Amino acid sequence: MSEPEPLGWSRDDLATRAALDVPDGAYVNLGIGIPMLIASHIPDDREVWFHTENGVLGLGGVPEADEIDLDMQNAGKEYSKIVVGAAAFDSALSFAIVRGGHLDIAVLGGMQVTATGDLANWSVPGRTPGVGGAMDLVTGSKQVWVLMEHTDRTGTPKLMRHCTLPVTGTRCVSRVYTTLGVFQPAGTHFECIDLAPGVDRETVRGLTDAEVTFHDDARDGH
Amino acid sequence: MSEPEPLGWSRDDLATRAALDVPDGAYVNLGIGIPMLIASHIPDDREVWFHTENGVLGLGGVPEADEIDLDMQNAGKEYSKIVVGAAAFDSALSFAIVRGGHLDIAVLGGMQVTATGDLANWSVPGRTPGVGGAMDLVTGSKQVWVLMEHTDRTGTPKLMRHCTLPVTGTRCVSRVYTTLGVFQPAGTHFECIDLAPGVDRETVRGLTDAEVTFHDDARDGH
Amino acid sequence: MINKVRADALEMLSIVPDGASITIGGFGLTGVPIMLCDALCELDRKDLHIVSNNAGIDPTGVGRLVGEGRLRKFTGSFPSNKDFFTLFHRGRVELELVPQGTLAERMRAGGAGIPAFYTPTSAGTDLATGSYPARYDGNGQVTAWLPAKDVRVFGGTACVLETALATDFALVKSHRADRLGNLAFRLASRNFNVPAAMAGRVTFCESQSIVEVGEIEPDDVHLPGIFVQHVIQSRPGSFDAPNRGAAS
Amino acid sequence: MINKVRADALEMLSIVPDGASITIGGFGLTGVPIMLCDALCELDRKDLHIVSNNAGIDPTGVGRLVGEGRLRKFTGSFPSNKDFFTLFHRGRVELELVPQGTLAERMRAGGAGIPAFYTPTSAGTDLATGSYPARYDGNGQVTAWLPAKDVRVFGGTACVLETALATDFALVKSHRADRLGNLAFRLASRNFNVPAAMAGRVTFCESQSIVEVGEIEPDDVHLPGIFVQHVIQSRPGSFDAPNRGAAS
Repeated sequence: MSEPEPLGWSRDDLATRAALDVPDGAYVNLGIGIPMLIASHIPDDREVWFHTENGVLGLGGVPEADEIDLDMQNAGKEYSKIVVGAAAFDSALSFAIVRGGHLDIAVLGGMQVTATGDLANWSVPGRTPGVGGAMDLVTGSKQVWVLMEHTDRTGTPKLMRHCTLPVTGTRCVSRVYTTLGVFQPAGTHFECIDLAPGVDRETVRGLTDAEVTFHDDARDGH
Repeated sequence: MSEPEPLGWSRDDLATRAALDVPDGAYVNLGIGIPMLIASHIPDDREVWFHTENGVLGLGGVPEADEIDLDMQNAGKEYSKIVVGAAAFDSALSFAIVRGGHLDIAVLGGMQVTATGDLANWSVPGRTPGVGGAMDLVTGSKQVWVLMEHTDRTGTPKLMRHCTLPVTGTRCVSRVYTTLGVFQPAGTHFECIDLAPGVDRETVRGLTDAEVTFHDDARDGH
Repeated sequence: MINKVRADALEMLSIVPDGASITIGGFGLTGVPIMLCDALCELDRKDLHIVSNNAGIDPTGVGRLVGEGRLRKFTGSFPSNKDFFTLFHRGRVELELVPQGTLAERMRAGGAGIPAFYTPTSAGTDLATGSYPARYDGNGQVTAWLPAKDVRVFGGTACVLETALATDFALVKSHRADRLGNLAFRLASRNFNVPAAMAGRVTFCESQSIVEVGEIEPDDVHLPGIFVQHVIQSRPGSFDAPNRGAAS
Repeated sequence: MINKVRADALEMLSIVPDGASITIGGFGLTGVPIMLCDALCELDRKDLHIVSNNAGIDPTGVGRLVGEGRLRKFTGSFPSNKDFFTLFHRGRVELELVPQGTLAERMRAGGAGIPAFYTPTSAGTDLATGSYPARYDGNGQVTAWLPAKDVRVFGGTACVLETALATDFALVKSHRADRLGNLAFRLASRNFNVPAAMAGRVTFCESQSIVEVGEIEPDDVHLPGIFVQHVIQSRPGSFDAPNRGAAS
């Protein structure tokens, strides 16, 4: 029995789609996982600055083996390059930036998001504990975007009426990019503003726990 | 009618006497006025580091005209030199040093000190308002020394049972150097541990509002 | 492309309205953004709430704003200039007197998303017990006092609750700046410029020099550009007067 | 003369007793004082309360302390290593899980004489409402929860009260240090080392190099020596392993 062709956007498509919405001049923090893929998909004509919570503004790409600097890792503990004009600082100032509202966008992975903008992404019962900077990022950033699969591995919806997992923050998410489309928490429901190619509205409704409305731009199966 | 010869130590004597008590390796903040004179009287065999609340650790002496650096003033707004090994920092970190208990000694001027260690030195009715860093310094420093005339210009005592002027801090003064001697607030009274040359115990008692006891080292009129 | 460098101080500061709250860096005369203060005067801005350690000593910088009567309120630790004293006692300006360390920490908190903190500084003094004048009427009578501060004991020490100072704007001065707003300072002129720049929702920096991106090494940036929205070259007269400080 | 440079790590750290609270700098594997952590292990210190962002990933640094069962309590944001998970769920170690920004701010507050502060971070979450396990018994049952935090609303936003972390000792790692304890760091290895060094009542620093006084320019000192009591040369193996991070 072969796996069915995955529905909607791939992880890379998802990052490409989200990257389109990052404006020129934005200060952005990218969470570990799919969000980090955004960095390599920013359109060439835009200057975007990436913040890493371990203390650098001006994160660059992945270094070649001979470019590795042992003093330069990203928040995912991977060796990383910096760009010209980068600034280094300590963790207290790094989170002054985060909590103080100076980041334009924080992009995080998610386990559950509600129509009121609550996010759960830090704790699963029985898993190794860890919270990292997620609670600070969702509190302080001007916009919080979540990038995630539309459902979990068992097909259970992740766009929820209520979180069943412990929340990272409440009323904090401004936009959700899933493998099926782009969604804005609208209080009582999610508004879908874009659909992935080949995805129709009925499929989205069936895989979403919360109510969904569709903006005119979210055209069936384009 | 000529002024009578001032009793006890001169301002410079007072600074010299206090400087003797500053241990090797100490981190010290010197207030504006008489306390600042201490810097030039530290014995040669001691390394003492001076902190200035406007953001430098490693304050040096007064520059010659051709040595003036416009970016380097002390807390008294006078141009100042720095020593080799000095560090510059912002005002928030400067007061993290002060309030966080990292300074060994803060030396301040005083208007009134009580036997319980309360200090009044920031506010006189009808004078231009200003508090500066005095309240932070008396709160955070491991030791607070006060250098001052034994009485005010009218001969009114400044070592008091109770402050009549607004306090800068309570139970904060560890030692008082006046023109007449060296005093330690002992709760119910001051203990005099040294007398200025030519000063006797009776004179001190007469010019002090609080009770005074005398340590054996405080010998009459030596 | 991000380019925060501006050419004209008056045009740059024209977005500051009457009545704005403005944090200003500097201590005494080191690191004071004198050109930006002058521009506010030339723009005839009034009713300002100025947050700054000093109210200026001679009529430059914050001192000029005070002397020209452009303040409705001053928050700071050392407003000891004669113009301010006169205006304060005539009921023309409100004073929020704050210990210097508390002032720096409140500015930093404003930029760091910390709405309030406890500190032992000033506990038990007139500045914390509601016993210090904040405003006089025209006849020298006190009409408002500084509020009494919440007190809580930590580890046996009484501490007062202090709230963040986040202002509409900040004016600061740096030694070097680049088009990204990265700032570097020299010696004692760093002082309040870092917490002030953090506190402003929109921060303007006049810089002794504007350098290419990358000239300030990553480890030498004293304040990253994310805290700074506008940068302008300081005019020579505002930083090289040799005996300016001595005269005050 | 002040000379904070020490020759022998074991002798230097022998003043740290069993049961001590110790803040440790570093993030992942950058800036971790691995040599000092090793020395604590070689000194066989136990029952430690370790405050650090990570609990270590592979068995070096904080990870070695964890793996050898030397902790009675861990305070940090990301204790995600298997050894820790096992020990925690078997009731062998207490966990105080703290959001990363709150952790950095609590360390800084500990060194800055700020006993407590309010932050919006974690308000309304399990970490603030007393709903997260702090300790298990040997059978996997929760025997203690993180305390519910005081909540106060500022500007319409619910905030929680967080207390300072001031510890008996701190272990940090710098790129350059001098005999006065002045420290300079490189890039992302600065991270928690600055707030950690502030938080310790006695702070030990291992440095990649020890330089002459004056080699670190005044404006380039990232942490002034007043926060540091002991400095020691880091051993080569503890900072130049090329693929150490990639293996974890």
